[in-house]
Amino acid sequence: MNWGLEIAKAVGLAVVMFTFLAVVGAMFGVLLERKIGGWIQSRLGPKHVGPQGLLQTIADTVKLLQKEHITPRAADVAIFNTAPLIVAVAGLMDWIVIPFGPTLIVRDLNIGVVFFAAMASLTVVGILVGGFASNNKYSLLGGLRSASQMISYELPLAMALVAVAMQAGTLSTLGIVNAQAQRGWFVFLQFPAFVIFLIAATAEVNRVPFDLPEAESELVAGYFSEYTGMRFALFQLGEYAEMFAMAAMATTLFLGGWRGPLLPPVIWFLLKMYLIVFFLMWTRWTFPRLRLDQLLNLSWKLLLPAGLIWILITGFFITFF
Amino acid sequence: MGELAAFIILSAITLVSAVVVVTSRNIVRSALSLVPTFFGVTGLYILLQAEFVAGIQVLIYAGAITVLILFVIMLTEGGTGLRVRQTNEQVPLSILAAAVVAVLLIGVLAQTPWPRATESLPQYTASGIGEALLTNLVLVFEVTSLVLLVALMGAIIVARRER
Amino acid sequence: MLLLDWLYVGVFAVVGLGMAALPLAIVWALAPRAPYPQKRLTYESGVVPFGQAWAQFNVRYYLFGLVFVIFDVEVIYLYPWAIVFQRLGKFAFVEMLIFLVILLLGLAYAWRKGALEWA
Amino acid sequence: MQVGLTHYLVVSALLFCLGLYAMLSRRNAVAILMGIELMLNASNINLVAFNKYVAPAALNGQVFALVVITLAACEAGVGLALVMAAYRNLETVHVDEINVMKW
Repeated sequence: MNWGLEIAKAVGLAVVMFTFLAVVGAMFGVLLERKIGGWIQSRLGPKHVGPQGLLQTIADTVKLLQKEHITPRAADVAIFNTAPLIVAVAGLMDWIVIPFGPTLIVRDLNIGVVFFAAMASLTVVGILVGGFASNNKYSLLGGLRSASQMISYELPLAMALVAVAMQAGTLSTLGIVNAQAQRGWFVFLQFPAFVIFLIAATAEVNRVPFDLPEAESELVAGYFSEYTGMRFALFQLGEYAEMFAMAAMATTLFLGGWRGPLLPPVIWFLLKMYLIVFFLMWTRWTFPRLRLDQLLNLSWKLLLPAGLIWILITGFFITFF
Repeated sequence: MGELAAFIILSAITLVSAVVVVTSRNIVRSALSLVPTFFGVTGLYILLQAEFVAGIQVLIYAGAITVLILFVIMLTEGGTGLRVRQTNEQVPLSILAAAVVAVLLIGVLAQTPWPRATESLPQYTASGIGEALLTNLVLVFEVTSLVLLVALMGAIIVARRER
Repeated sequence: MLLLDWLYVGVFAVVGLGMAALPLAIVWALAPRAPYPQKRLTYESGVVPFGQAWAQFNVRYYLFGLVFVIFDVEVIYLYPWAIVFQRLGKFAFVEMLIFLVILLLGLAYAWRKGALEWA
Repeated sequence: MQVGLTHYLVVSALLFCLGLYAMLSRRNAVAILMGIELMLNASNINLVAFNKYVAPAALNGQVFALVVITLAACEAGVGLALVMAAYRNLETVHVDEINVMKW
């Protein structure tokens, strides 16, 4: 076991994976969102920069790279700077367990699903601390509200993951995809878990209709109202990376991962992932924003009991049939 | 060789961030440096081939308990950001006490001849934990759910304003 | 094998931190720094900020955090049960049924006692 | 030089003493709770280390570590509920100021 070689391979793979994510996830994702938003509202998305506005996000990134970082006077500078790092790294770490193809997975952790849930729960710490460190009433409240929303939706997410792990009999994502090969896609077998997973995933990444904490009409800009320039972009990078990770996880758990008749595995995986990303973006422009108490009631009083009961039903069917 | 290097790095991360937790003036900074402590301990669990316990440690400790501690800090006087004296007057005494306990513990640990087991632990223990929990440790399993129920009810009664 | 898996996790964390800090370093190098006091005032939609940032919120945030911790801890026992119960047969399912019923009681109690109410 | 059992026991002893120091010397109740969390983590390291080096046949050490994590979460929940109640009634979180029994 040559540790040096393994570390070099790991570093190379990490750099490749993160540039792919930063480019496809953040840059292309933002552009896709604005284009789809435009199309849904029958207006054109960004058109001016580059052909069909393709270079729009690159222009934004260059602009961000030389914008000044304003640190509020009474802010706690050390924590103020680490919060976006936590959110960005947590968003990027989900991708270790996601299988793009039969061999195209960074590492097939034996507890892949638990690792994915753990990384998703780390973002809350970054958001809370970011909101507190900027020492601004609005970002403090926004941080608290956003954190209470995200923790409320972590439970239904965990219930959906448990239901899929029960059906597949393993926690590793590769194992789940192979299990779906024999038993058929889990979207049919586990449809309630799929619905719960999608709703919880939308809420976990703070997207409409669950993006109240940073709603313009509510609290200035929620937890990142004091963040300017590239630090704000890091928060966005973390959230977009996590949105794509949720979509990729939904594909792995429910839509049979890379399995598909004709096309090569990776193409199938990306197709299904972008289908779910399109669904997430589609809901953004069509659903009204939920009030915070409706949003929390939906999670605690509907999704969590439904998730628990669905686990019991799945257990009942698997043991007795 | 690699394992020794990993052990040294991980225990260094754990102990250094634990020192920051213990001695930091700013309560939020000490709460935030709990997270690298828990990551260091997670790494130690991986070296001890306890992968599921490591995953749960990150999920529960770094994800849930730290969030709860940060919530309470923000809801109580931590939010005021006042520079309040964080340590009481027994600091030298408590340093002495902690040092004495440390010396005693390490002295005892180094001497006792721990029985060495011959067979080795399986690589992946998640399913092993499940079987152990559900077959011969069933009582532990059911009593823990009662403990969770009682803790939930007690904490709600204590924290809620008497309406 | 296990150490190798998590070696990748460690390296990904370190490289991720480095790649996330890279743009911050570029901005630190490139961007202008002209912090005069007015610019560094905390932003309160144009109004000059008064008072400290701390505002007394009531205890509902803590109650949501508490109920979350209790149910997140319950997930510890769901994962191992989920991957093993097919082999263990009926009594494993009955055990988990008792476990989940007790915890649904906890959720009902929190619901009844208003711990989940936002108002 | 292989990483033996005593390495882990020494690290967990040091972590335990750091937690003990925090409990003895901090005024803020939340900081004391953090000290308790450090001590519980130290005991978890011992449990898992014994499970690998001394009794690897049955996974009792790791299951017990999970139970300790559960109880640590319950303890943190109830302890912080007490802190919230103390803060609401006595307007302070510092333990040396909470010395007035209700008369």
